[in-house]
This record gives sequence, structure tokens and C-alpha cells, in this order.
Amino acid sequence: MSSDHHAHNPGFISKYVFSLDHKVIGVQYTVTSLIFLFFGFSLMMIMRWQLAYPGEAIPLVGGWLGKYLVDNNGVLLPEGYNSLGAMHGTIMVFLGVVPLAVGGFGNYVMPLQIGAPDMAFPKLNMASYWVYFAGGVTMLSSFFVPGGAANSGWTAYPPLSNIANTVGTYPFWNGQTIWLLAMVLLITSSLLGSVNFIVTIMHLRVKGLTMFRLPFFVWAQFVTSFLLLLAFPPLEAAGVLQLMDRVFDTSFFMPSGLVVSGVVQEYSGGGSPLLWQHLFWFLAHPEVYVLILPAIGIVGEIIANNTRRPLWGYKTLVYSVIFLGFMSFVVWAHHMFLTGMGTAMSTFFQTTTMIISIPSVVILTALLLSLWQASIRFTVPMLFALSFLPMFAIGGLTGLPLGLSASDIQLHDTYYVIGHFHYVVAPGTIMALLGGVYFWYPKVTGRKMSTLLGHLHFWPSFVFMNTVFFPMFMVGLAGVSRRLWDQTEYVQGIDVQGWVRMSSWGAWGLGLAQLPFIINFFFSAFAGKKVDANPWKATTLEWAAPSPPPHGNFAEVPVAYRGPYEYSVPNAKEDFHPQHIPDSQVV
Amino acid sequence: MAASAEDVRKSIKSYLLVFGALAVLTVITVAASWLKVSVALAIFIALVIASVKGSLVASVFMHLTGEKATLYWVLIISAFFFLLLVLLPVLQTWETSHLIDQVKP
Amino acid sequence: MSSELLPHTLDAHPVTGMYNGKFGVWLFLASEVMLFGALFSAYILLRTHGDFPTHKETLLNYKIGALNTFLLITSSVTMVMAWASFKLNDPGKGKLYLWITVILSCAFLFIKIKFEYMHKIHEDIIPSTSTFYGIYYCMTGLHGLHILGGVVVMLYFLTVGSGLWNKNQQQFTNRIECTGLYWHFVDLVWIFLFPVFYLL
Amino acid sequence: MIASSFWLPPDISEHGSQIDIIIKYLHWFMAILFVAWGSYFLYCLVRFRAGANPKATYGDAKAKPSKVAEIVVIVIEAALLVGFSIPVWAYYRSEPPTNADNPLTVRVVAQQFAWNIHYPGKDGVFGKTRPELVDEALNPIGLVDASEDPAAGDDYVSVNIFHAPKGRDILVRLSSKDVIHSFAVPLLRVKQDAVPGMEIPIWFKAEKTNEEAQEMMKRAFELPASAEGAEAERFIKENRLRVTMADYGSVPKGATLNAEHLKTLIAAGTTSVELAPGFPVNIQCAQLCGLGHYRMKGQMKIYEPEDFEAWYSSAGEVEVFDEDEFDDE
Ligand code: HEA
Ligand code: HEA
Ligand code: CUA
Ligand SMILES: [Cu+2]
Repeated sequence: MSSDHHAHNPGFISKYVFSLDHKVIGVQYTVTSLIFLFFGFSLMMIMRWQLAYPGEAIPLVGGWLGKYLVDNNGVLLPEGYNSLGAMHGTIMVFLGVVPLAVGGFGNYVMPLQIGAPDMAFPKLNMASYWVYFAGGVTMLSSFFVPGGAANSGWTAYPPLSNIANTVGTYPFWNGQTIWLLAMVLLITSSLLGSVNFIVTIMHLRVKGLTMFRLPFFVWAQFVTSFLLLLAFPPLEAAGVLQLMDRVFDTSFFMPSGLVVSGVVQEYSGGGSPLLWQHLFWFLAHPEVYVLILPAIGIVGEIIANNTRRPLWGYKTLVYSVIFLGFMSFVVWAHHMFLTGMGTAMSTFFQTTTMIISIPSVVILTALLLSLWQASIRFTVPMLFALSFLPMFAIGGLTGLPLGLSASDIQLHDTYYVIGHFHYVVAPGTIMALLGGVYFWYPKVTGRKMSTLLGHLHFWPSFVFMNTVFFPMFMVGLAGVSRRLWDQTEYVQGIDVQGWVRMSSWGAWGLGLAQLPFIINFFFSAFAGKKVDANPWKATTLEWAAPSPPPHGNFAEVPVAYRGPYEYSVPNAKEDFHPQHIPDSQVV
Repeated sequence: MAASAEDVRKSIKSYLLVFGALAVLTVITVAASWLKVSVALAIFIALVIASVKGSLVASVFMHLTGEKATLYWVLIISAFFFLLLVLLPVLQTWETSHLIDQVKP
Repeated sequence: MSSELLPHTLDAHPVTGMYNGKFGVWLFLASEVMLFGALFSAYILLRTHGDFPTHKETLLNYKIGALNTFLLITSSVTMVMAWASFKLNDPGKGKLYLWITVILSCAFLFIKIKFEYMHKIHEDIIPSTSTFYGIYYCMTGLHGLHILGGVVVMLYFLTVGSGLWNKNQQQFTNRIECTGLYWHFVDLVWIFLFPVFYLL
Repeated sequence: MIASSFWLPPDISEHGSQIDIIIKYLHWFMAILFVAWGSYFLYCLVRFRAGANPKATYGDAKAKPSKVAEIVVIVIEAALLVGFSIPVWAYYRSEPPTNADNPLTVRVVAQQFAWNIHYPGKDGVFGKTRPELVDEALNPIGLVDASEDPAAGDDYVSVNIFHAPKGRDILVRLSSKDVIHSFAVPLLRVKQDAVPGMEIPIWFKAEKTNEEAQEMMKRAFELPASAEGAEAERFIKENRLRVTMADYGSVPKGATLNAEHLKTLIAAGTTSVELAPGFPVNIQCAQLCGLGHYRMKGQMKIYEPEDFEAWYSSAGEVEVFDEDEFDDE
């Protein structure tokens, strides 16, 4: 079916730049988003200097950060701090993790895992990458416009975001407006991608691959796509409304009678600031599950492969993920408990929030039980996957005090929240995604990454991740607000300064710990050990294709004969039964 | 819908019928807006008529009646989230703006 | 082009009952429901929130609105007729219907812009005049962009893209069907916009 | 700061202990779960490593313990939700102090980057305000003239300092002039966003005065070896918001240590002093509100009721509070 296309030799441009091949697009996504991740992290390493040593000049880079970020002495400005913070959040979420988890891994691995020759809509796929790319470039360009990048947080709450970054008379030429335009592009890209994913998963599975024989990772991508499909449009709508507010002076989010810096604001009024928050969090809560579900999927794959036994409770896992996806649409206002909620609404949202924690507990328990009576191989990807479990547990558990509206009174908008979600997204998702890179690298390049460098990457990263984020819980409980340029303005802030410095040192250590990875990533592509198509002795279909898979993926269209994780089946020749090998050849 | 030529020919008639119905309903909506009824009732009437028109378009022009369960599920889920998105923000903002009524000025 | 070789490009999938393109369009429409849903939510919230003028106090001309509604529902019929004609292997009639659809939608846009937007802007009624006009311009503008997009796609199939009919009739008809689904949805949105802005 | 427990700041409000209880119970619960799960996890890693268990078992592990664990989690979450969180919120949000409780009612108007506390004066009625009248220095909330609204005549506005009595209900009508802020007083376990265009009520009762809070928070600090040099400078910088809690001869109680003080103390052979925050009950802004968000700080001054009355009856026009001068008070 697929062996005969592209009889002619496509040129470099159509092969590697405007390629329609899901694998090339997947690699494009992966590399671009890794670079964005590193960039987003660098912003935070700068901010952590100001937090650890408030008011001292930033070493090394302070001199050339530009007048919107630092003053003449190289000290970070408060508005520069806000810009970096907003851009860190935005870049990490929308330009780093989502494109890596969905655009990168989803694009590359998912079609292979279902035995498809490509995505259902290759042109749409290419378009979604380039729209993402355009969004990223637009977002970055905002560092250079007058007034600097957006500085109202990644949440961009109006009225602040409506009045922020207005410099001179250019309606478009300022950070916040560019942020909005870039967000519209990024959301569009995700929408194109999610349509493509759903159709591909439903329509292009090979013969024999029923829904309940799909690898867990595919299920995770499937649910994620629905979240992207249905949750992103409201933010797109909100973005359009805020653009109108900024460019056409409407007042959707501006109530009447505002006085900013002593000046009465002129506009028609009658808007609602809370409207933005609803539309934003309607997206952003499902969004956080977009950040975690693909990671859980990757962890599931790696764990099944390295425990050499089937995932415990595969169906339970699938149902939990579906339920999680569904529930994630009905909890959003737990981010808004303190905007003035009455008893009725707060009861509704805290109850749904407690309910949504149950499927997470079930998922984690199932993954944990998969270790029982296993034969655990501590490969590098497995180390990353294993570290995900306790880290996600800490992140998830600390979500509970935030989810109860009464305890959220004390913890809302403190570093406790920062600690909570970083435990899920950084030691959780980031570690899982890195594990995924090590796991599928041999498929993409035909070569393995260095194990030694892998260990040099894993252990310090694991330690430093905790050094960065654990102290944040203490800082938060002590009552220090987030987004503070200088927390030592407050006596509580001075008291926890030791913890804060520890976080900062951890962050820089974490930065250093990425060097072995970067080296490993680029060098192994041509210096790594050559391996065969199935180096991990895995069962799912992507390992049935050659490494790297040719255009069209499979030399011969596979047929699925069984479920995804048939490891250590009694009386078998080997300890794994690939999905595509008929029974007659394995027993 | 993999319709045969015969089916298509048959459905052309229903397209024209629906067209007529839509035109009539548009006239009715405009007429109804001149009725002297309360605002709530007026909104209700207008939305009911719009929903009827919408379902006609969806089920006949878009052939929704001939589709399979998968699509229904997708649409039901979006419709449900749509309702939440419309209702909850309004309720919450309403509740918040009335909290102050509990305390005397 | 590799996409021709992908499964279910032409034939319906046994479970979903749709070919790839149609399923894709329906999913896209589901997301459009949420997009316009969010805007309707904004409208209702702003309206119940306080100082929000209603149509009785505003100058929207419901007669123009009704005329436009009529144009759009007519274009929906001609659209579905176009698809039916292609399906019945009558490309001449199909094209004719498609042209009528294009003309009707251009008429819609023309009336919208010339007699509503321009007229209003002339009277200095712009989005920032009041929240009502803000959301009116926003929602009808977004809807107008959707119309414009539909027109561009139809013109594509009438001109540059019409060659596909000779190569693969079924695929061409499928694409017309997908365009039609989108088109009916745009019509459907207007069916709600009209009473919400012009009558209530 | 002396952590009352779980690193929380001391609690000086009436309702705060109920919030703390949830935080404490929940964290114990989380810790137990984590340790239990973690031990199982580590046990598996060791017991079932490939070296020790070369052949994995195909069948499912027993599901019962996991079911039990999940049910325990559900039950405890439900108990915390229904037993603690919802009632606290219901009390805190829907049972405002009544007139019979004689609450002190104030308006708090947030702005970039200050807290305006508007007292109604003796008549207990707030004067009208209008945005056009706002003058950042003289009339930050745009209060009308007494000729327009007699109720405005005795109104009193204090910027960044919130005077309040102990042991009496305090009812705050919270709003904002420009963007969203968040009125947070960690010691009182109070936090509420100030949303422009809305007035949102919150209420609380302080059970400690500033002095009593300082007593709770006082702590001994080692003095540096020398009164000069980097270490001494850092000591002064880090303690610039604290005051002495006892009389140290040349340095009176309630003083902020400066280089001069340090010199005399070290010369007198003192090695440690007891310090506590000068203003222990601070108001923070918890919602990003612009470049000055980090310094949008107010202070509460909680008096004994009779001292409060004395202050209230003598209060003047607009009081602007500057923290750097607080030790002169
Ligand atoms: C991937 C991202 C992610 C995930 C998965 C979650 C998961 C959860 N989150 Fe989190 N959250 C964020 C990202 C995430 N969150 C972000 C980014 C913000 C802040 C945004 C901002 O304001 O900028 C936030 C903020 C946030 C708030 C608002 C706080 C505030 O602003 O005041 C709340 C409140 O309810 C909350 C709750 C929860 C809950 C209940 C879960 C639950 O789903 C968690 C359920 C999980 C568990 C309960 C773990 C169970 C596991 C075990 C018990 C097993 C132990 C196992 C071993 C030891 C191996 N989150
Ligand atoms: C997915 C989301 C995500 C991720 C992964 C991170 C990762 C990190 N975050 Fe981030 N953060 C946010 C989302 C995220 N953050 C958000 C939403 C906010 C709120 C913003 C706001 O207030 O508006 C925030 C805020 C925030 C703050 C609070 C600032 C404040 O309130 O003032 C801090 C403080 O320390 C912080 C620190 C860090 C650190 C140290 C990491 C580290 O863990 C980073 C780890 C990263 C890596 C290890 C990079 C790995 C990549 C490579 C090694 C690339 C290699 C390249 C090639 C091979 C080509 N973050
Ligand atoms: Cu005001 Cu932050
Ligand atoms: Cu959330």
C-alpha cells in the first residue's frame, strides 16, 4: 500500500522543511520544542538570581539583557521580572511541553503504534507545525518591541493585561498584543493537530488493532486531543475579545469607572474582569491535563517494557484516563475560589475537584502495581519513568489542599501553588518526556543514546528538581506570595530566604545537569551505538518498523494479533510477544 | 453517508421542504419579537424557534440523522460542555455580585 | 500524493460511518461550537451583568437582518443542491448551484458591510461605543470571516480546484460535501445570531 | 518565623484554626499516603529488580489492597470536604456579622500599589465617592465634599495602614480602583481578590493585638562578632523590619537595630537579642497587579478595643503610612 509512493526523489525542502511525513514533522516539533524548553528555563534561571540575591546585578548575562529587562547596572527590573515570568509560563506550557508531548511524541510515535502509513491529513499536519512555528517566532519577537514582552503573567488577567504594555500609539506593536496574536496562532495549531489525531486514531488503525488493543500512549493522545479540541476554542474567543479591548478600545473586561494612576479611564464600560478568568481557566484546567496525560502515556509504555509484564489493569487505566479527561472540563473555577465565590459555586467546584483526584490515584496505583512480580530492568528511560511516579504523587497530593476552598484561602497565589504545579510539570512531565526521548531515540535514529551520559543526566536532574521545588512548599506555607520581584520586602520573605537561595542553586544545578543530555542528544545521532529495529525487546507496533522507519513506515503492513503488552507469557519462546507476530510463531 | 443516487433524489424534496420551513420560521421569529410579552418569555420564544431551525439544518442539510453513534457522542459531549460554559460563568458572576447584598450598607 | 493512498480517504470507516475528511470537518465543527459557545457565553454574561443596552435602545435594523437571514438559508439550500447534483453526476448543475451560493453569500457580505457596518461607522457607532456594539461587531465580524472563508473555498472548487472532478469524481463530491457541512454550520450560527442581536 | 506548625505563620484570628486544621490533617494524610505508597514502591524496586527476579510473572497482581487504598482515599477526601471545607466556607461566606455583633465596617479600596482603608467615621455611614474626584495624594478614593454628602464629612481614609480593634468583628467591603488585587493577611488567614467593578464582603475577627502577636513571633538572634563589615551590614539589612523586644540598656524596647546600636550592644558584650517583626500583621497583595506588585504592602495595627476607640475618635483627614518611618511612631 505504501511502498510505491514518491517514485521521484523529493528535494531537500519538501523532504525536511515542508515535509508531509509525520516522522519528519515529529522531529521538527521535538527539536523546536526542546529548544523552547531550554529557552524558557533560561529565563527562569535569570529570575532565580533576583530571588536569591534581590537587587544585585545579574552575573554573566546582566549586561546584555536590554533596557526593558535590566537597569543600567544589570539589575533585573520589576517589570522585567514580570515579563520573564509571564514568558516563562507561556513558553513552557504552549511552546515547550504541549508541542513536545503532542506534536513531537504524538506525531512520531502514535501513527507507528497503530500501524498507519502516516497521519490522516498530512498537509494539515505540516500546516499545524508551521503555524506553531509562526506562533513561537511571534511570541519571541515581543521581547524586542517597545516596552518589552507581555508582563501580566501567563494568565493575562484583565484589567491589568488590558492596560499593560501600552507604549506610545502603536496598537499592535507591544508585548501584550503580540502575546495575544501568538496565542491565537498557537491555539489554531493545536486545533489542526487535534482533529488530525482523532481521525487518525479512529480510522487508520491496522487490521486487528481494536480500541482495547491500543497501546496506552495512544489512548492518552486520544483523550488529550479531545481536550485540545474542545477546550482551546474558548481561549481563542477570549483572546479575540482581549484583542478588541486592546486594539479597538472595547471594554469587555473593563467595568465602568476605573481610575488608573489617578486618571479616570475613558471607555464605555460595563465589562466583567471575571469573564476572562472563566474563559481562560475553561481552557487552562484541561490544559494541565494535556501536559500530564501524554507523559503518563509515555511512562506506561516504558514501565510495561522494562518490567517485562503487562501493565496492571490496562482497562482500568483506559477508563480512568477517559474519566479524567471528561472531569477536567468541570473543575476550572477551582482557580477562582478567591474571586468572590459564594457557597454554592465553591461547593460545586471543590466537590468536582476532589472527584477528579480519584482517577489520578487509580492511574498511579495501577502503574505502581505493575511493578509487583516484575523483572525490572533499570535502563535509562526506566529511571526517568520511575522517578515520575513519586514526583507526580507529590505534585498531585499537594493539589488537594488547593482544591479544598477553605485551605486554599491560605495557600492561593503563594509559592505553595508554584510548588504544586511544578512538581507535576517539571519533575513529573519533563522527566517523563526526557525518558521518552531516551526510549524512542533508537527508533528515530537507529542508534542508542549513551547510557553513561544518561546516568550523568538523570541522577543530578532528579536531585536538583527536588532541590528547586521542595522548598517552595515551605516558602508558600510561610505566606510568601508568588510573582514577587523581591520577597524580602516582607518579613516572612526574609525568614525563608535560605530556602529561596536553595531553590535558586538547585535551578542552576539543574541547568548544568542538562549538558550531558544536550551532548548525548546531538552526538548519539551519528556516534551512538547502532541497534536493530527492536532494541528494547518491546511488543508494540512501532518496533515492527525498521529504524529509522522509511517513508510509509512499514515494509509490510502489519496485522495486530493481540493486546499491546504481552510480556512474559507463560510457555513462550521469548519474554515478549510483539503485537504483529502471529501466534504460530511465538509459542 | 454513502447515499445512492436514488436516496439523493428523494432527499432533494426534503431539502426544499426544510427551506420553506426555515423561511416561515424566520418570519415567525420577527413577528414574535413584536408580541408584548416579558423579556424572559421573549428570549425563550426566540431561542426555541432558533433551536428548531438549527436542528432542521443540522439533521437534514447536514445529514445528521443518517450518521452513526460515534458522531453523536462527539456532538453530545461538545453540547454538554457548551452548556456548562454558558451557565456556570453566569451563575458565578451573579453569585459574586450579590455577595455584598448580605451585608447592610 | 501519498494522501490518496491513505485508508478511508474515499470510503466510509465502518465504525464512524464517515470518510476521513468528513470526520475531520465534523470534529472541527465541534470545536467551532465551543468557539462560538464561548462568545455566546460572553454575550449572556455581559448582558446579565449590568449596563448593557438591548436592541430596543439600539439601531440595528431587523429588516436588513431578516433579509440577510433569508439570503443565508437560501444559500444553504443551494449548497446542498450543489452537492446533490454532483452526487447525481451532473457537474453542470452542481457548478451552477455552487455559483448561486457564492453570489448569495457575497450579497450577504455586501449588505452586511455596506448597509450595516459602514452605515454604523458613519454614525460614529464603532465597537467601543458600548459593550453591545463591541460584542455585536465581534461576533458578526467573526461570523463574516467564516463566510468569507467559505466563499474562498467555493471559488477554489469552481476554478483552480475544479480539475479534480475529472480525476476523481468521488473525491471531488466528498470535498463539496465537507464544504457544505461547514457552510450549513455557518448558516446555523447566524440563525442564532439574528434573534440574539436584532430582536431581543 | 516561629512556625506554629507546618511552617505556617502564627494564627491570630478566630476562624483561622479551622483552616489550619484542614491544612494539618490533609498534610498528615498526604504524608502517610506518600510514605505507604513510597515504601511499597521502593520494596518493589529492590525485590523485583531483574537481578533478583529474572522472570516476571504474567498474571495480574492482587487488586484488593489497591481497592482498599482507593476507598480510604475517597473516604478521607470526602470527610475533609464535607466535614471541614464546605462548612468553613459556608460560615465564612454566608454568615456575615449582624448589626447586633456591632462589627467595625470599613471599605478597602485597592489600587496600584496601595491599600486605601476608608472608615465611615462616627456616623457609621460611608460618604459617596466619585472617580472624577480622585486625587492620588489628597483624595485617593475620590470622596465627595461634605457639602454634597454630609456623611462624607467625618469619613477618614488611611493609606496602607489598617487600624483595627481586637476581639470585634471586622467587616470589609473590598473593591479596587484599577486592576485586580488580592487582599491577603497571612496571620489572619484572610485572602480575597479585590475585583474592580464589584464590592465583595469579607469578615474576620482578630484575637491578638500587634503586641501580642509580636510576643508570639519573637525570637533570639545571634549578633555578629563585629559591628562593622559585611556580616554586620547583612545583619542590619535582614533585620530592618524587626524591632527589639526587650530593653537592652542603650537600646530601648521597640527599636530597629542600626549600626550605632550594634556597636554599643557588642561593646557591652551582648551576644544575642530578641527581635520580632515591627509590624507583625502585614497585608500583602497576592494577585499580580503590575510592576509594583511586590511592594504593595500594607500593615494592620490591631489595638485593644479601648485603644482603638481612642484612636478612632482622634483620627484626622488622610493618613499616609510610610513604613520606613514606623519606628518613630
Ligand atoms: C500537569 C499539570 C497539573 C496537574 C496534573 C494538576 C493536578 C491537580 N491540580 Fe493543579 N495546577 C496546575 C497544574 C496541574 N495540576 C497549574 C499549572 C496550576 C497553577 C496555574 C496558575 O495559577 O498559574 C495549578 C493550580 C491548581 C489549583 C489552584 C490553586 C490556586 O491558585 O489557589 C488547584 C486547586 O484546586 C489545583 C488542584 C489540582 C488537583 C486537585 C489535581 C489532581 O488532579 C491531582 C490528583 C493526583 C493525586 C491525588 C496524586 C495521587 C497519587 C498518589 C496518592 C500515589 C502516591 C504514589 C507514590 C508515592 C508512587 N491545581
Ligand atoms: C510546563 C510548564 C512549566 C515547566 C516545565 C516549568 C519549569 C520550571 N519552572 Fe516554571 N512556571 C510555569 C510553568 C512551567 N515551569 C508557569 C505556568 C509559571 C507561572 C507563571 C506566572 O506566574 O505567570 C511558572 C512560574 C515559575 C516560578 C515562579 C515565578 C514567580 O512566581 O515569581 C518559578 C520560580 O522558581 C519557576 C521555576 C521553574 C524551574 C526552575 C523549572 C525547571 O524545572 C525547568 C526544567 C527544564 C528543563 C530541565 C529543560 C529541559 C530541556 C532541555 C535540556 C533542552 C535540551 C535541548 C536540546 C537537546 C535541543 N517557574
Ligand atoms: Cu496589587 Cu498585586
Ligand atoms: Cu486546575
